[in-house]
Amino acid sequence: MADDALTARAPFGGLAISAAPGNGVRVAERGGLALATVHVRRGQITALTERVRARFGIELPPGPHRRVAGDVAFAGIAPEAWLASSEEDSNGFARSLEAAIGDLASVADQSSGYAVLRMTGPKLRETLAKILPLDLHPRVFLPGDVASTIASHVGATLWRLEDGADGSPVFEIAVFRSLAGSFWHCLASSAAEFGFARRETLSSGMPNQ
Amino acid sequence: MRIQCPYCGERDLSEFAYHGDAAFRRPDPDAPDAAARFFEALYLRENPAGPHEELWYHASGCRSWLRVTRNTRTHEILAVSFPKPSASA
Amino acid sequence: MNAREQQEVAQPNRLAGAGRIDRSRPLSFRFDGRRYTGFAGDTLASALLAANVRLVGRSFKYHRPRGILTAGSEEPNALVELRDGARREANTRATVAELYDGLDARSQNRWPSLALDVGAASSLFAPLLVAGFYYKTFMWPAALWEKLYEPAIRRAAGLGRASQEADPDSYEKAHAFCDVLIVGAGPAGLAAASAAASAGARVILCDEDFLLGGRLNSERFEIDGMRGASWAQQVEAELRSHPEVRILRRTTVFGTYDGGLSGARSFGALERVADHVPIPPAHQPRQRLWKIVAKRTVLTAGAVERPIVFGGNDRPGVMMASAVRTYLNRFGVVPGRRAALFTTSDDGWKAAFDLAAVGVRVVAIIDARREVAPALLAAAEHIETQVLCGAQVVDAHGARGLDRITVRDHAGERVQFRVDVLAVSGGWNPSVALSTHVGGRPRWADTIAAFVPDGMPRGMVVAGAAGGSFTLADALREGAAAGAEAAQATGFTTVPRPDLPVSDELTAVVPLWSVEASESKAFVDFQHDVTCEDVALAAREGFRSVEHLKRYTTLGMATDQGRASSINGHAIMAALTERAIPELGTTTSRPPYTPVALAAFAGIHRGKHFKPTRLTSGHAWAEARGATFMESGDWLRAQWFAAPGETDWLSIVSREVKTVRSGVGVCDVSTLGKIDIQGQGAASFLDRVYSNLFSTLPIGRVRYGLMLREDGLVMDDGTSARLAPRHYIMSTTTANAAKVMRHLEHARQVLWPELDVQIVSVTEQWAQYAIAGPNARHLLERLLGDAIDVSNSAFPYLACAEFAWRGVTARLFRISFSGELAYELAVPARFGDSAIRAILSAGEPFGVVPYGIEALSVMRIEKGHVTGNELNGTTTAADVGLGRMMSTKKDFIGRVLAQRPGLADPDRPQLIGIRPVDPSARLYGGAHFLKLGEEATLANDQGYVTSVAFSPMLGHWIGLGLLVRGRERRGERLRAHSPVRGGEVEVEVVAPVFFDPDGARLHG
Amino acid sequence: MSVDAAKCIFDIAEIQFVGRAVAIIGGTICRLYHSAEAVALMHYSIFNLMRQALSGHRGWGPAWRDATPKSTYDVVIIGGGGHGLATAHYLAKVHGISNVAVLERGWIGSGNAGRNTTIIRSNYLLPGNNPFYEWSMKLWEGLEQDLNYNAMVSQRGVLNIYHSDAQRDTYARRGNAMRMHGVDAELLDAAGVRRMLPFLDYESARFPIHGGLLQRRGGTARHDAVVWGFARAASDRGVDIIQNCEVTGFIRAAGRIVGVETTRGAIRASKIGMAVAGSSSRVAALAGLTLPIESHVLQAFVSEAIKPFIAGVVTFGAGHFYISQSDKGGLVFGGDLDGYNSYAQRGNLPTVEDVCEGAMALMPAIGRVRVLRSWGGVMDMSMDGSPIIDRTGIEGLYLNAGWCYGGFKATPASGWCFAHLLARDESHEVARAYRLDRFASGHLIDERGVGAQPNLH
Ligand SMILES: Cc1cc2nc3c(=O)[nH]c(=O)nc-3n(C[C@H](O)[C@H](O)[C@H](O)COP(=O)(O)OP(=O)(O)OC[C@H]3O[C@@H](n4cnc5c(N)ncnc54)[C@H](O)[C@@H]3O)c2cc1C
Ligand SMILES: NC(=O)c1ccc[n+]([C@@H]2O[C@H](COP(=O)([O-])OP(=O)(O)OC[C@H]3O[C@@H](n4cnc5c(N)ncnc54)[C@H](O)[C@@H]3O)[C@@H](O)[C@H]2O)c1
Ligand SMILES: Cc1cc2nc3c(=O)[nH]c(=O)nc-3n(C[C@H](O)[C@H](O)[C@H](O)COP(=O)(O)O)c2cc1C
Ligand SMILES: [Zn+2]
Repeated sequence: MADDALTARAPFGGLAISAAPGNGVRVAERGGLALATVHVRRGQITALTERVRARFGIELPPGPHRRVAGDVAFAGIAPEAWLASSEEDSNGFARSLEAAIGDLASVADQSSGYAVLRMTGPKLRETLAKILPLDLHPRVFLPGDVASTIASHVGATLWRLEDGADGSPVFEIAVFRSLAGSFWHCLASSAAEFGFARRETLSSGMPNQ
Repeated sequence: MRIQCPYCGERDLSEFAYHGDAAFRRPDPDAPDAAARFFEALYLRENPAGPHEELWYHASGCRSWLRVTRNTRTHEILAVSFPKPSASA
Repeated sequence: MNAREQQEVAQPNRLAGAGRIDRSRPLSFRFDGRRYTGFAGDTLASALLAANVRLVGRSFKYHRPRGILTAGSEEPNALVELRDGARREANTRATVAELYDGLDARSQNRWPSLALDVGAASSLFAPLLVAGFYYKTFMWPAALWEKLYEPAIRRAAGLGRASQEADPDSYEKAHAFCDVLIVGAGPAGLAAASAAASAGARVILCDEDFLLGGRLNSERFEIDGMRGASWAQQVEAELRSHPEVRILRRTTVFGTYDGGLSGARSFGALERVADHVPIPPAHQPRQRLWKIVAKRTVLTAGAVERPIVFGGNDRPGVMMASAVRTYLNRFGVVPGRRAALFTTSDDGWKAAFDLAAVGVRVVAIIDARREVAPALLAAAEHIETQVLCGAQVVDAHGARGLDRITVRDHAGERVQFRVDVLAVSGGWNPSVALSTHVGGRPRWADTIAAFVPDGMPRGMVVAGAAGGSFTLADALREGAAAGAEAAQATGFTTVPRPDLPVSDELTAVVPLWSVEASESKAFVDFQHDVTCEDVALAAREGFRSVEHLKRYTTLGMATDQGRASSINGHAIMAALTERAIPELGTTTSRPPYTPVALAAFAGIHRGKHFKPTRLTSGHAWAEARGATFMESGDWLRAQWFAAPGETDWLSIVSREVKTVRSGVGVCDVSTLGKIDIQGQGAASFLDRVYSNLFSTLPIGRVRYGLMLREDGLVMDDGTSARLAPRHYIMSTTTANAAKVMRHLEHARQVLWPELDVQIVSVTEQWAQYAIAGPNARHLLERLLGDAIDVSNSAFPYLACAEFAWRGVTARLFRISFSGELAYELAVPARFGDSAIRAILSAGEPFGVVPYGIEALSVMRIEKGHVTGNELNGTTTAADVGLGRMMSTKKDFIGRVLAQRPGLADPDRPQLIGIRPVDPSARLYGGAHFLKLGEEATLANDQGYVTSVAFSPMLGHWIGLGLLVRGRERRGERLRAHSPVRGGEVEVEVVAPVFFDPDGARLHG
Repeated sequence: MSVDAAKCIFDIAEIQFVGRAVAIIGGTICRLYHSAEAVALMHYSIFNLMRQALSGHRGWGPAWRDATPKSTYDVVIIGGGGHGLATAHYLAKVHGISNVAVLERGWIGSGNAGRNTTIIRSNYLLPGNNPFYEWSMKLWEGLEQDLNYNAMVSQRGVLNIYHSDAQRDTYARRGNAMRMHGVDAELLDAAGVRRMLPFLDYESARFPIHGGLLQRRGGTARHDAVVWGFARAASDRGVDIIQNCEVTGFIRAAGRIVGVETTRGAIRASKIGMAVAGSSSRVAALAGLTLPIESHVLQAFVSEAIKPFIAGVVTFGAGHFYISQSDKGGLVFGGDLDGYNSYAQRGNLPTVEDVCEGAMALMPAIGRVRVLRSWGGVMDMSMDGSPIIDRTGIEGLYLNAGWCYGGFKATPASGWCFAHLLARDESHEVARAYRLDRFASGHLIDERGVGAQPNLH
């Protein structure tokens, strides 16, 4: 039978948006993002750090921080473990990563494992305060900081980007794909009082970086 | 209660899962008295009232297992570290 | 009649001008069905007093008429039912209920009406209803206890009624972090906040009141040349200008909890976001639970004035002196026309002066102390009143409200005064609660005859009245100092500020706990009707520790937790047993500081959102196919797929099974745990965590594995596939996925950190579908084309492979749970929806059907595969017939302890199959096995049925069970005894494999 | 007389149970009892209550003698909780051994007996447990008469709700085991539960209610009254109840234990029984013993008193929540352990939230009811979730421990069996399985099947 390529489905796709007009919080799905977990092999941390520097021009962060170069980013999610991401959506990312560092680290494709949202808006911090047990004060949680935590019963990994043009904070959050709906409910009801808007693409009214 | 994860920083109790006394070591399975030693290691607890070395799992964080010294009378956290110097160090 | 006049009629006790209420906003409300009006800024209590309503409730035991005693959250008497229908709230304190337009409240614990409450007849039996009377009675005849006595007691129990309908309002939780948390916004708190804020610290200032200022709103203080209340407003404005300051009004810090290494500590606080409006506005919660983490905390919670125990001290019209001032100065309400004051402290006198100042006739000032500061006596000259020192009020009279008091003067003479309000001041109790929640024990301070905080929680300091410093000057000074210290301690620099000039204050107090000479009932705990006699009885009967006293008499166990009054009971006990109060100590105070609605602790987690719901990427498709879903942990899984017109679940499931066994079917198995395991040590790691060998598993092959707990019992089973020499993919059961992951991380990080192993969950990355049935291969050939050769030779039973397919990386495993020729195809989850549709269309020619977990379960029972029902945490590998999987070639977790006699005992129940002797009979899970003809006793118990199913292939019910020495007992007939299902079936013991015993179909 | 007036008088009769209901039979009681027994203490009866009422209740004496320690006793019991006091009572009553002291660190009932959620039931699955707890239930049913103290045993039923077929079958298995031992058990379907508790969430539940396992004889008892009742009865039979007397060490002679050091001096005894629940490991350590026990904190909660509307005990099968309503009107509820070792008698906020989320998931109708107070107790969590009543291997020292959060219901039987062990040096038949060596031998009694992880039991 015909070998028509499989089509991807976005985890947040089709999730209803609660009737809460306004722009306090704006979100857009990061459907395109390619993701892979990287766990360094025993005793290879120095070698891996050098390899990543050489191949991607990224200084592998030892702690919970995210470093970006071009399309690729490495976010520390655990001791000796990172969530690597690539903007250009290809199922090949994990594979190319494997080829680049597979001898020094175990690489696992997670492009489908997580549902990722970019979030911004003047009321974002107030909204996230209802969800995350983290201190997101601008002086405490800086751009490039990463945190794995629990977002009212849903495991989540959060990182901060540079503030948007309008001065609003910008965060991205990754939750397990199967939990997208539950997280969405929690986010939407927490943002409702401030107004909650969804953008279909990053370009449409979302800070692009 | 808040636990200082060496990787994530100080986090709320709700992110962690408790395992128990950190003293547990797997005895030598081939020792003649292995059965008795395994029984003691798995079942007997000092269960002190005061400082207690215990294992916690940062289940909703970095998934590290942590060795926490905590006072069981006051819940005061006295020290937190990884169970062993990290594998690749 | 114009509006103003109307108000005057409606609010006879409202003073012109005075108070911090908004007279431009009259609000109408109802109490016991009658309409009244008050003003914005009123509480229900102040509005009722303004309308001259004094009787507002009935007491718990004796149904005594009760009025308004206080003006704060410590109120024991004025409890009402607020709102109605699903929003009905029992026991709401009128003294803190903020008035809103249309407020509807009712009095409680009375029938048929507040004025004539037949319950009051119980006071006839008062002599019988002493503390603990029920422990001494109702014992005979035993039968009557349940039938008559207890129902009667229960009918008398409780005050208000719960709505008994689901709460329609929403609630939410929020987290906040700060350098300095300040609990209470009186002068001390405001001073602390302003000091810390000006240093740039992140400050959270909470007050349970809807106005900041604390006592400043209640007293006629001067600060810095302005009215205290105005000063408070000025500071509030200043604070609001600081970006790092968060002011939480209507927010009670209810609990102090544990902290961490850094010294930061957790607190619980409740913000009443919308309790002051009829219903919460759109998208607004009714209440918000704050979880606050503070590096430093300043406790400026103030103090609570305590009553004096004397006859009739509970009559409506008897009121705390501080409350009298609050109603006068804050609400512009005179609580009565003819007043008297009964005090043991200088502070109380303020009430007399403030009353006189607004023209209320103060007939007498009764001060129990023989010596009183000349300044006070001099001031009293200016109001024409009679001052009696060394005197005591022995009795307060008046059926529904106070009308007379009897006073015993210093000479012992009895004099009576006609009054309608008696202001009482027995001294002040610092609000120490939050300093004790994590173990601190308050210390007795003789100077103020009260307990003050001691052994403060790390990071917390106290200032102002909460610490026992009772003058305004001290409150301001200590507050400012504490705020500055806290800011410095968290890394900010502060500039010293001069003390503000304030009106000075006399604070001397000589406690008088109770008035001996009283004849009528003298109340210690108002709400619970605990009297002086009850305390004496407790002493007599040996309940002398404060904790026994509390539990025997219920002193301090009411909704006010005895915040103001328990100390009187303790003092009386001390006197009776000739001990000093500090020797008795205090009872433990516990969170919450004031009662918190249960729903607030739940936030958004109720109904469907009680727990998160996990959906597979095939969910939308399954829904469209008419699947019925069931909970499986947090997941929703398709139970079965009803075809149009199908209704009976059993026939649907049977249809699904038959189609799979005769053709082909597909099932979403994405929920099974998938763990990616890599590294040099991966193979030996698996050898240690599985009971059987995996280092010997060839590349490109899958093996069934059994995992034990260290105690030797089975933990989980699953498969592991070897994709590359150092790369395995493990699968776990859906239920145990997280548990296994944690177990493996423990083994990796704690047990064997020297091994080179990396493990990560990829459960969410892969959508996985089981394709099972004689036509499974044909379907796959059509589906996968030449992406991979699935012929039996190229891809035999237990083969696995990773390959590229339609632009994605796919994985194929030839494993079978159903016992059929079967494969599991995995694709990245975002293609899961697309893949399942592709599978269905590829399967069309073969009549493929989707099947759910019921059909899956039927087939696994037909095959005798064990699941959670059998692997229930109490079974060994041998019990469930997997003894052979216990490798003898190596050590592994659970090996040693599995050899304990109790676990190796041949008499343990073993896995068997059963079928009903009468083929038409239905089997039930949970039935117990008994030998034929043996009595149904525990002694005769032979085991139990773990799983049952109707086998469409065999046409009758089949089951699995655990039976003592089961493997030896094939062919034996037994009773499957299930009284709770009202039945018993005779069954025959058979091998736990009902279908295709030699597994020919697997290999086909 | 108008209908209303009639109703109102009727209500008086009902509300004023003391005035009428009891008065009616008061006389009979005392006549009976007077002939029955002459007691040292004033007998508790409505008759004496009324007589005392006339004299301002001046005549009541101490409920129990607040004794000072003697130098020697036949038996010393460490721990003045329910179990220790019950043991003393039955030693005196059943075995005629009354030269007994109960040593209590603080005030009697200050431990878990005084802070538990008072549920009594015998709905156990395993043969090691079931007969023991049913024996306890039988003792509860006769306790008032035995003690002449109204412990308010109230058999309003215990209902465990299930949410899936698998859970139903496990409950069926348990219910069947109960029935086979003559314990009452009924398996209800969803409709049956709805009839009992119409206000649960049946429409929008995340985990729909499928039914429940009901034991009608289960219910609650007034926790403090149990302590005081046993104390009074034991004291009445000559047992010394010694408060503010903490055991700080053991006295040994010739390899056996012959006494205890206490904060009130040394006390010798030929047999010493430990019944210190949450403190078991600490006291055992004084004798050089290490136990298969961890101490964990369990929190409990009570709401403001409201008019009763929850009849019996209800437990939620899909979350951590159980509830009953006290005779005073407070909703008494709880959930799971906090999960970490603790001797602090208090817990933290996450557990409070977890319990209340369970409450709202099952009973949204109590959402506006206010939580009045929360507290914690120190649980002696054993490694298989079941108790130990056994010798210790040290001559003269006996152990009663490992009650987890289920030992209140066990109080009478625990006392009965521990007394039996102390008096006869052999285990009582219903407590045979509660051996200390079962962990080594693998004869575990693990109702939940979670293994050697105490905080999961
Ligand atoms: C919150 C909570 C809820 C519970 N709910 C239930 C329930 O609903 N149903 C149920 O069946 N069970 C329940 N339990 C469990 C039950 O309360 C306990 O298992 C039982 O009370 C333990 O027996 P006890 O009464 O003898 O213990 P305790 O009352 O704790 O008695 C032990 C006594 O020993 C004393 N002691 C300790 N060390 C020393 C020493 N060195 N010297 C002298 N004395 C010492 C202590 O002060 C204490 O008074 C609950 C427990 C808690 C904490
Ligand atoms: N003369 C005397 O004998 C005497 C005695 C006591 C108090 N006082 C007066 O009282 C004042 C004391 O000032 P202060 O600031 O110490 O106390 P305060 O009573 O003025 O303020 C305390 C504030 O804390 C709030 N509060 C209490 N518990 C809270 C909680 N858990 N959460 C949130 N808010 C809470 C209260 O609503 C109140 O507004 C001074 O003006 C002093 O003159 C005088
Ligand atoms: C069944 C039961 C009912 C209770 N009811 C109340 C109550 O109505 N009011 C109250 O203040 N405390 C009540 N409590 C809690 C006690 O006040 C106290 O918190 C508990 O016994 C633990 O003691 P502690 O807090 O002093 O440590 C109750 C406790 C139990 C076990
Ligand atoms: Zn961490």
